[in-house]
Amino acid sequence: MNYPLIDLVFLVVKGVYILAFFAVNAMFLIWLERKVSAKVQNRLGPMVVGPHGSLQLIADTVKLLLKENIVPSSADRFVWWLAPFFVAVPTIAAFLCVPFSNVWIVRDLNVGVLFICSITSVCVLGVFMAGWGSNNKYSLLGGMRAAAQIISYEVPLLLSVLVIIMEAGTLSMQGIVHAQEAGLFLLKPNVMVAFLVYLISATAEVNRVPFDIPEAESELVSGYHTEYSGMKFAMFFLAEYANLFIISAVAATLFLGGWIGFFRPSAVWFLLKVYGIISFLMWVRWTLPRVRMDQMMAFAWKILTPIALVNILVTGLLLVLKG
Amino acid sequence: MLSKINDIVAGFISILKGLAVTGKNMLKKPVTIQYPFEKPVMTEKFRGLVDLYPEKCIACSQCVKICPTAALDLTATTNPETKKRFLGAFSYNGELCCFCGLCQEVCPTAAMYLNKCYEVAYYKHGDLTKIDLLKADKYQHLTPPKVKGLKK
Amino acid sequence: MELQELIINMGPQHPSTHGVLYLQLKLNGEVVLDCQPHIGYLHRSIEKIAENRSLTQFIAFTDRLDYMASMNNNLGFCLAAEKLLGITAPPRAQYIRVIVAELNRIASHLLAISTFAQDLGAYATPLFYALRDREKILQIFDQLCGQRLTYNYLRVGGVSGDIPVGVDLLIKDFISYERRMLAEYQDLLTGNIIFCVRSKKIGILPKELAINYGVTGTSLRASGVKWDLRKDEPYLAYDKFDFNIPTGQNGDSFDRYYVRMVEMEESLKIIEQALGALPEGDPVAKVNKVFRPTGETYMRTENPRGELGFYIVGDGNPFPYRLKVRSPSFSNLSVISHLVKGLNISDLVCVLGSLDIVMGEIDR
Amino acid sequence: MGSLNSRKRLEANRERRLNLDTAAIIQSIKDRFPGAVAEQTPGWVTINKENLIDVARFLKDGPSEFSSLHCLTAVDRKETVEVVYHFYSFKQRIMLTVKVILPNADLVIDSLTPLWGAADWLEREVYDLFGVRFQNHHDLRRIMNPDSWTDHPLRKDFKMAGFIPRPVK
Repeated sequence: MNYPLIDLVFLVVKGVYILAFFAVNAMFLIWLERKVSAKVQNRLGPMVVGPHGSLQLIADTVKLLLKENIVPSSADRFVWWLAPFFVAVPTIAAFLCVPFSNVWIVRDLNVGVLFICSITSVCVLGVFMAGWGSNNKYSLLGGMRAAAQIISYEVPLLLSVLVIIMEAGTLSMQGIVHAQEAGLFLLKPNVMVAFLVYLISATAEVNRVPFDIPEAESELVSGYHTEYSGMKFAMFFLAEYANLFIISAVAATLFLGGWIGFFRPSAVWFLLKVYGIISFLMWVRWTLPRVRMDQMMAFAWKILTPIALVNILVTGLLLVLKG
Repeated sequence: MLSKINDIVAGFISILKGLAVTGKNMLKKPVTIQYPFEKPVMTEKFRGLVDLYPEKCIACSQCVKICPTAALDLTATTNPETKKRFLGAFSYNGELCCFCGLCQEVCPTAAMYLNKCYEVAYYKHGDLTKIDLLKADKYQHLTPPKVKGLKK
Repeated sequence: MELQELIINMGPQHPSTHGVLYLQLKLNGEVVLDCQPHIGYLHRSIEKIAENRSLTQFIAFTDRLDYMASMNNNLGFCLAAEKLLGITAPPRAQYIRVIVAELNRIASHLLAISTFAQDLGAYATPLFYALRDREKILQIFDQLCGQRLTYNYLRVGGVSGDIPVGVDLLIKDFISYERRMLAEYQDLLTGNIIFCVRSKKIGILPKELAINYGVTGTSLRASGVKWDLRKDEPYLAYDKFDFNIPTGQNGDSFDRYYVRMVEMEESLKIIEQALGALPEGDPVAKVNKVFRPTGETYMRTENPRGELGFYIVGDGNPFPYRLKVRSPSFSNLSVISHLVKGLNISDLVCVLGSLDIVMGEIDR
Repeated sequence: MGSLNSRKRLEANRERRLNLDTAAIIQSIKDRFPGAVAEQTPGWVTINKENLIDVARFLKDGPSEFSSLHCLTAVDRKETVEVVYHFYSFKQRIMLTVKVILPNADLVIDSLTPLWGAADWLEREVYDLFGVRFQNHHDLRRIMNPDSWTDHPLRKDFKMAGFIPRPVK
């Protein structure tokens, strides 16, 4: 059975659905972040537009869409213009391999984990382009910090993901979920350590507190997107939250069993797990101060990477012993 | 090596402690008020815009003398027969005013007072520079925009 | 490769320069090679204004110097004027002054530590907690004098009004509340590993340098000099209260933060004692309506940010002939270029936050 | 009330002791630099401007250890400008007020920046607001006003459009 046209139509429909989810989800996350921060700080957060400010994001999006797009006169226009796409497009692409339920996945690639990890790393290029193209010293510093940070945190991130791959024996996202149907990986101590390492390095990957060094409002004003306004800024903003969703989705799939739950539809379980992780990361964000650049690098290379390496060794030993 | 691990664990615990503090606060009730819908009650001594009971004023111009920013201006006329001073005009520049309350303090007949108006916003520069204190509706143009569902 | 310096203008509009401070930085990568502060963006020539105002009128202007601690500014000026005129405030006024000055010290320190945490990247949460607690102090002041920021409460010879009924209870409530909250801050910030590694051993201010540059207040005490005018040259009724002077050992940013933390607890102690021993009597001395200062005097008081000095020269007219404000932040900031050389740009923000400057006072 | 009286007595004692010590310090200046002290009052001491830097060095490094230059300012006396120094000794707990009188025609004085770092900004401020030039100051620029400014605002003869001094009542 081979109907290429129908396949194509299905792909397009799925693509549209992914795009819609990308935007709506990011808006929801922004609202959630505002509400969580308000709760932490004994405030109420947005309350005026819609019930409990739920329509605030629509108002904000309309505002950002209608805003004038200001281009700095001395910016490198081509690079500057291209940068938001380099940040947003890989993020959207990463949604391709996110298993929302046992059937809801655009393409279950057999190298799914690898695909997500590699395509999200392309974002760093966009961030650096934004920093360079803005021709602003603060932005440049932010871009350079981002490049260094994301590249160095990729190492412990992948090493911790490796543990799961070893346990599951597959790189496919669905395959990893299926492997957990017998019992969550997280119950094993070595996977717990890997989960911790993953969460920390994933936080650093998406530039969130305590690793929001590229943005670092109190130091670099706003880092690489200082000069962006209007829709271009919105793309950075949406991509940031979409990235947050991606890392949480990967965490949920790899460590918490993805869509496995007690009842159907299984997508509910997946989203519950993802938003649970996101809420926790938000809680962390509104609690902790920021670490310094060199301390963060030292943390990645001197603490996280050795832990992850030892963890892999232990996992391998355990697997061998188990036969 | 051991001390290093100890440091990491202690650092981890300290972060959990911080999370506990913010987590505890998440359960508390918010302390803010929803401003345009709810309005705070001003205290008894609150010093808002300068106001006047014209009937009490004896035009002694002590307030004009004490005003640190020269925000008040008063013209008095003297009745040539009774030698009594009358209030001619009393203007107040709210943009100069520093809300120090010295005029209220120095007034011998308690004619001058600072009212409870704190929503001092206006559309044109100059709306507050020449306030005639003798008029009753002098601060009408400062009333804030109406909002639906104002809670008292 | 040739080394190229990056010159960056930090401020006058920057999230963490605490107002309109402009720092011209010479960077090598992210390492600060040179830091040149430029001030004066908020210069209002308060000293010239003072030459055209009577002493009573000028009290309202002292509110605008260090707007985070208006009560302490009022106090410093009133004490200087009283010293010049030979007036002594009645005991009740002195106790009330102590209470309001210490309350304002807490309010100021709360803001200092929380903006410091904000500079270190703790997004707004400590700041909101501090504002929440500071709000309670502001409400007390609102009941006391009718304003929340520019109080104009103190007068030459006393205070403008007695403590209204019920406010003493509010203050007592606040003391017990704030003790609980301070413990919370200790958990949230002091113990936090990230907070510690960011601020410890950063921006070390040696004792000799601090004294040489006229650094005073918490920054001086953090460098290990046990010096507090409230203890060493007591004014008002400070010699009647039992309190400690916290000092730091290293003089780094963390010590400057921690000294403030402990000082708040000590201030609470002072308020508790002063409230318990509040004498009866008139809150204001019988003084002339018009003051005609003659001669000259120099009076300094311990502000939250350091020693605030007023040098008043009178020539028999109601207006002072010359008035000089020796503002603590001015001297404290002048040392910054020595502190930040060789540090990271993130550390520069940390040092600046720990010095706790208020531009209204620096530019005057 | 008794405690207040005793406190006043204490304060008076302290004041007396301070004056004594101040007098002793001024005497030591006189011994060390004959002719340096132009005038001496209970509150302050006036020093010839030629001797300032030497006297300051003596105050700082001498036995009295005035380690801190607490405040530096100036007073415009119309024909002359007084530069006022407040030195403080943490060791002896004494504040010494030193004045140097400069004629309007020659507003030049030695800088104390080699001795106290605090003098740096304070001298810049006095230069900006009074126009007193400090010799050997490494970086004598305006500090409050813009560099293009030509006037000195705290001088009594300062005139500016829109600035109306209040009449003395």
